Amino acid sequence: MIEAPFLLPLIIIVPLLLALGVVIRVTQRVAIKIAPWAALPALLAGLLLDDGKLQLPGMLINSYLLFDNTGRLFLLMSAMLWLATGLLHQAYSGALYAQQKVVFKLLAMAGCFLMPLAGDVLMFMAATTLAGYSLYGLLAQEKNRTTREAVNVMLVVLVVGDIVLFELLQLLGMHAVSVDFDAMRQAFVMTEQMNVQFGLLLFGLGAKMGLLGLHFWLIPVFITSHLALRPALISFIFSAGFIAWLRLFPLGEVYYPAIGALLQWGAWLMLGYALLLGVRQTHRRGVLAVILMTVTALWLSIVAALLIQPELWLSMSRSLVLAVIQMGLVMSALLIGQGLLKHKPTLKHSYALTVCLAIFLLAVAPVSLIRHFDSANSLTVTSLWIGAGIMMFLLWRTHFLLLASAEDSSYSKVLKTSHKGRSVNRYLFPGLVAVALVTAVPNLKFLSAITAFSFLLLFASMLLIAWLSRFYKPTEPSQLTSGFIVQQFKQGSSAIMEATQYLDIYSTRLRKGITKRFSPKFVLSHFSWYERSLNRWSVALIIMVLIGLLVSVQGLLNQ
Amino acid sequence: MNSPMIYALLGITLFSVGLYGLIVREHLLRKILALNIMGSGIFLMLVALGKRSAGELPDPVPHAMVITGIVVAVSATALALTLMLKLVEASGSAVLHDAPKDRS
Amino acid sequence: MGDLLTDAHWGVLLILLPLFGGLCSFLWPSAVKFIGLATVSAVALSVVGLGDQLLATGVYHHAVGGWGAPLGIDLYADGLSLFMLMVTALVGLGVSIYALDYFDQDEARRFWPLWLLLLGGLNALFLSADIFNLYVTLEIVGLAGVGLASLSGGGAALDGAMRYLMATLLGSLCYLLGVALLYHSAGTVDIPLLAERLESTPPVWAALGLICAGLALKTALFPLHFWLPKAHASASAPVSALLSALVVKASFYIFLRLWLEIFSVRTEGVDDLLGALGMAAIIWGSLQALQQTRLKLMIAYSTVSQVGYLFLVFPLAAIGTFSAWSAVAYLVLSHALAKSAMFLVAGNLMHFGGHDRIADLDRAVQRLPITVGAFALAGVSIMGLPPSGGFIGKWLLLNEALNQGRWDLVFVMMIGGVLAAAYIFKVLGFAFTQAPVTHEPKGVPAVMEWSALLLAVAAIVVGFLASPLMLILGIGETVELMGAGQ
Amino acid sequence: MNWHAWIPLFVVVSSLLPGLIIFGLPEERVGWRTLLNLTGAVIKLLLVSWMIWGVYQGDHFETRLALLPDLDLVLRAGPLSLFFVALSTILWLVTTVYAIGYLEGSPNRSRFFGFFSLCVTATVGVALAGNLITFLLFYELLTLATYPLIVHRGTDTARRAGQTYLRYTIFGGALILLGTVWLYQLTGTLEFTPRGFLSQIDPQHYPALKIIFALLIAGLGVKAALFPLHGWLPQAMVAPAPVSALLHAVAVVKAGAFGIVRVIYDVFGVEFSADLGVTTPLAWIAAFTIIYGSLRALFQDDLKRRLAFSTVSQVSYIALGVAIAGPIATIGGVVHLVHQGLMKITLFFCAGNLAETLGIHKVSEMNGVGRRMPWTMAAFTIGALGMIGAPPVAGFISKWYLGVGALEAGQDWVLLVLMGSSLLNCAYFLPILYSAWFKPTPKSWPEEHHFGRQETAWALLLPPLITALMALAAGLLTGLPFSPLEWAKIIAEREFYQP
Repeated sequence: MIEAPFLLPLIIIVPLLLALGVVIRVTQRVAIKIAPWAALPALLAGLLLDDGKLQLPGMLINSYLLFDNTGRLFLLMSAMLWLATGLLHQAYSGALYAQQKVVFKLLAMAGCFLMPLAGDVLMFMAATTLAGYSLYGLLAQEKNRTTREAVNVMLVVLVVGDIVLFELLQLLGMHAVSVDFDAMRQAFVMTEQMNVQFGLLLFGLGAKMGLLGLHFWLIPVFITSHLALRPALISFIFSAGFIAWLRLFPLGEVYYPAIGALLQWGAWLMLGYALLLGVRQTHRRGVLAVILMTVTALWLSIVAALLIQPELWLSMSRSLVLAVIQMGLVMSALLIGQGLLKHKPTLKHSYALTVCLAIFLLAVAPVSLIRHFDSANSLTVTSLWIGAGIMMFLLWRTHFLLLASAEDSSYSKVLKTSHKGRSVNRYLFPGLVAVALVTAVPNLKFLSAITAFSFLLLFASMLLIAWLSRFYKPTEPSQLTSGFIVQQFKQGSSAIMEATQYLDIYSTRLRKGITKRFSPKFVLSHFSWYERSLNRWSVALIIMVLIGLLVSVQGLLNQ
Repeated sequence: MNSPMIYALLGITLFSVGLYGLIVREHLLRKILALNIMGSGIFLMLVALGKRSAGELPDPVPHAMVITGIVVAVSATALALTLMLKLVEASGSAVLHDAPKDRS
Repeated sequence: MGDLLTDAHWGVLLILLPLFGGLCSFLWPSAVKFIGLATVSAVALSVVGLGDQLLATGVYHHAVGGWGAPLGIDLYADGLSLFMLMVTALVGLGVSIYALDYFDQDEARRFWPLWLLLLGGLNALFLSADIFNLYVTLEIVGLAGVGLASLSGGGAALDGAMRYLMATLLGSLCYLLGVALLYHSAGTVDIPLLAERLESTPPVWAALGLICAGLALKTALFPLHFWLPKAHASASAPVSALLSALVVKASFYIFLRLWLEIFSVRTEGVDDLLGALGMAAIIWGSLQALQQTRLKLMIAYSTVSQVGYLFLVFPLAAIGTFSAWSAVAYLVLSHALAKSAMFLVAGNLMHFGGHDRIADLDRAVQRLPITVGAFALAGVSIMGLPPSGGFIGKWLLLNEALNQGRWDLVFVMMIGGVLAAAYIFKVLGFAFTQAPVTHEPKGVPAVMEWSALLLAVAAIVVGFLASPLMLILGIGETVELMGAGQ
Repeated sequence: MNWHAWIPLFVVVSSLLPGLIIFGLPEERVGWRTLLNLTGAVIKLLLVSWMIWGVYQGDHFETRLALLPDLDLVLRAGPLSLFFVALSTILWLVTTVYAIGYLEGSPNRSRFFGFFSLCVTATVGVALAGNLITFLLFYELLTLATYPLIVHRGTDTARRAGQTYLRYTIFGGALILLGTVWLYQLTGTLEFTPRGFLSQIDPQHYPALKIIFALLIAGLGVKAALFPLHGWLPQAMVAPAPVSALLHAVAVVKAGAFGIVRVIYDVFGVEFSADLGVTTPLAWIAAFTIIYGSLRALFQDDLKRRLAFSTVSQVSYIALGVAIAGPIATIGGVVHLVHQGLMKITLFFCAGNLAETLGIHKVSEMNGVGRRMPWTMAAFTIGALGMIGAPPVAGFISKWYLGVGALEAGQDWVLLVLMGSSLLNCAYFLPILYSAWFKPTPKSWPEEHHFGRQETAWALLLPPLITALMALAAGLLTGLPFSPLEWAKIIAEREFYQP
């Protein structure tokens, strides 16, 4: 491992420089060619660089780059996912607005790499905003209307989430001695309105991770986003969501059973809702969005457990991060797997095998965490089992539906086969699953015999139920809940617009009325009659005599 | 009521008669006449006041003032008359038009 | 040479020079412009001479012809009269330069003699020490003013001049009657002697009433302002500048002089009456000015409003504080400069466009930048915005009013400033915009534009010369009487 | 060293002299006019940086001219005044370049640049004023100098806009004059002293002081576009783009806000005005203006009117920051003086570019403009993100300090106001970005001018980019010694909260 913290900024500067290169006409062609490999420095740094901390003197408010264990893992994940995005993008993106897409892609990449490295809160916020807005730029390029509508809803949710997070940071900032993460954590620990601040955190981060109330943008975006963008999406969601939880929220130091219990029941509610939604999903990637919601639900139940027993955190922190990385990799693999199959129909059998391995790895991640929990928080253990079960059931179900109706066109959209599929893309899907397997190994080592056996039992039963349920095919189109909410959102906002529009017109008419009535001309026209009378010779002289008398009378008065 | 006081009072009445004439009369010539009457009223009063010092010789200062006053009054009247003639020539009537024409 | 300068009789020179100049210009009409300008600049120099003589030896006192006070005519110059002489010289110089190019040959032949007579009358008025002499000089100024007003010969001009003549004569006659009554009760016409001998008897009150009414009519205070707008608006530009800036101030000077010396102690009621009339004048004048569609009428009504400011000092000066009087002096100076500049600008615009309708000031700012610039600077002083002399006057007056808790005066001054801004910027607004019907302009000689700008800049620069001017105002005991030592 | 006595005066004169000379220049003397403008700007920049360095070391710069026997004009360079002078000088240089490009070939340019330099002189004078009378003098000069720029176009709408502008500002000026005279009566001095000179006034004057405070703030509020007095700003948008850029986003509006800071800190003293109870109503008014401005901006289809209402709401941040009598909130308010200036001038430059190159005035016409003019729209995006408070750009720092300062001063409701206004900012800026970048470009632009290969003339393109980079740098590199934030901290500790 090389001890060189000063190389850290390079990870972010390279993509930014490339983005600049793409914008400037002279170096455009070269920059676009290099763009897919822009994630390499991050990958190398993640593998080779030692842990370290780099103080950035001028930047923001005494900010610094932090490279610790969680940062390394998330950086590696993001690097791999962005590498995949780069390769896929070069192969399959259309010619339209190519230059603008590459710029947004590079900016989003820089943002996603900065998130794990950010040492202080403001740098992290800057990274999330940069990544969020550029990702929005990428997604908004899509041609069809539903994506653009969903992406607009996503932007609104992201922006509101950011603002809520900003307010939370300000609430913490008052107590915190400085702006970096551990000072913020101390502030979080010693604050008195814990529930307010936890609520804000939940809302802020939930907006990105698809919390129950804020999940409606997830499904349409997952379904309609372009093949190349899906790994980037997962990278953004996982790093913006989970890093903030790990860095900002003092998982090990807060004992708050009241919120823990409430959160536990919330997680259960989400799992149930996810199951219901997953079953009704017709599109494969819609199901994966629901899988993401399940992962979030599991995360919340783990956090609930930690709130009840903070001391668990020390033992399980490392394996928790590994499990999250593993789930992220598997989900992105599944997301792009189907797309790749479409371009290379010949790989049908190897695809089936890797899908089976992927589903196994995805489900085993939560199960491998059970060993950390004892009987005290049984609710969390059961929720982990149920979560794994739901994931397996939904994935198998989609797989079987896919196989059953390989020929039915309405079921799986056939992408037009692109022209220059690079050979290396073929290995992306199995490669990602292999990396996920590597991350799973440290957790699987400690898997006790009973849990392993009960897991295999669960695996087989879910396989069976899924195979049985393939006869129930939902009829009307999939986006039941999300479409409805997007509609409501649009109608609601347009209604508000009209109401305030009317208010605006009415106030301007009112103001014009007032100014007309009291305008100077209107008032002054009365005076001209007096002026004419004053100009008459006789009137003036009489007034003059009056003044003379008045003055002389004064003399008499104050005699 | 010695005689100077009577003359002074007569002067003041002449002054007020002139003032009344100035206010009421429209025609310019009458206004100029009224001004002259007022002037002579003041001069009469000044002369009457001259008999105030003890000895039989009257006080010279009011007389000096009256002479200057007469000179001023004559020149003023001359200017007024020529101006009136010019005005009649220009606007056809020797009356100050109270209703200002150019009230646009 | 030094002492020749200090003890020469500048006062006498100040009166003789213009009269002599007037006669010469009357006799030699061909060289009238040269004689006129030479005389006016000589008068300006002699005012400077008188100034440093006063600074050196204090009050200037000269018995004309050696006769003493009761009979002879005395010349008397203190800080206040020097200040007024300075104002007259400054404005006179500016207007004379303007008039060089404004009048063609035969009009100039008639303008200069009358103007020099007027200048002589004014100088005599500011130097005279007894009230009858004030009457005589007031009459000269009045008649010369009427002559000048009727110079342009149009129907309107004659009507305005006639109205002006009637008002002036009536005012002087009332003043003369007042003088007669004062003489009757005090036996003298000399102002210092009068100050000791007067006590409040019925004839004195009658005299006070008559003098106040007469002078109010001549200064065109609010209810008696009927003659001013038409007379000043219909006269030619330099003449209306002189009438507005100087002649109106002359009668106010007499008011001030009598008030300081003779009447100041006895009458509080009158002060408040004059203050009330002043306030009414400010509001009424501004409102009327706002309504005018012709530029010269608007400026004339603005004079009516600004005269109101001058009368605000009477209620404040009851206890004779120096800052109130210096405020009035300042207002007189800055108003004279600004108003004359405005009338000269109006003259330029008339010459340029053939009309002075405000609505049709078609892009004047771009084609006559110096003239509109002069109007803007003069406007700043009229409105009393900071960099100008008007502001200093307004600041001192406001200070005095607040000091004595006179909230009504403060309020009226504020409204006056805002209304003044309203009508001045109305004109500036139209000067910038493109009028619907454009007309072909006539070129305006540079001298006329630059003289207007000179006067306007003077109105601004005066704002920065507060301390030296206050020093001048402090000469002579009249101001000590006002507690100048404060 | 008497040199220090004359530098403030030289700074003011360095833009007055070129202005007066330019008035005299005939129309076609473009070279001379540009030379005069730029040399004036550069000289002023050098003098200001010398003074900044001097004040940093603790030197003392003051010019005193006698005005009245016991009242004189004072130009003093303290940290706060230099802060505002530096902002207006830099932006004057940039806007001059922009104006030269923008007014290419249009009539009356000598007159325009003459009054332009006069305005900057007045702004610098307002900044350097050492006592209330000098402040009032330059404040009124600013009104007089900006009026001709508003009516520069010569159309009737311009005249009417000028009329409303004057109606407000003259009324404001009268109020300040009344307040100043009354204060002078009560205290006998008008000098700006760091912690205010009113604390030892005997209590029976307190009601009078309250009224004076109301008068002064109302007068200043006109230019700072506080709620009831903001009507003139949207209507003044009829002026050409450089005017609305420098004046209505930076000079005039900031003079009002700067005045409020001066009155609260150097006349009344923040503790005294806090326990006098006058700052809370000001905070309420500022908060209401923030929300009201943003709400009105939401429905303006005309781009410049929308930016104008956004200015109305953004300037009230400064008033809010100052009205919350806490040290950190002050830093937030004062630093927003510069940040808002940089961001808003970028937005106005871009609006000017769009109007000049493509003839776009309405937001609805801005579909796909990002492709036709990528660099301009990039600058616009940076400015807009800054306005919203998105972290890398400068806006979020002032919002951060305002929020934390408000909490520390115990005024929690301010946080809600900030949150609400950030939401509203997003609501009226993001649709513009969305339609500019992601909607398809229309077939033809209203009146398109081509400038060879690059999207618009260099003189129009460089200024917005420079100011956008400055806004980004002010946000990103706030740690550097001479950054706006550090200087605001120096102001807070030196001028407002001395031990």
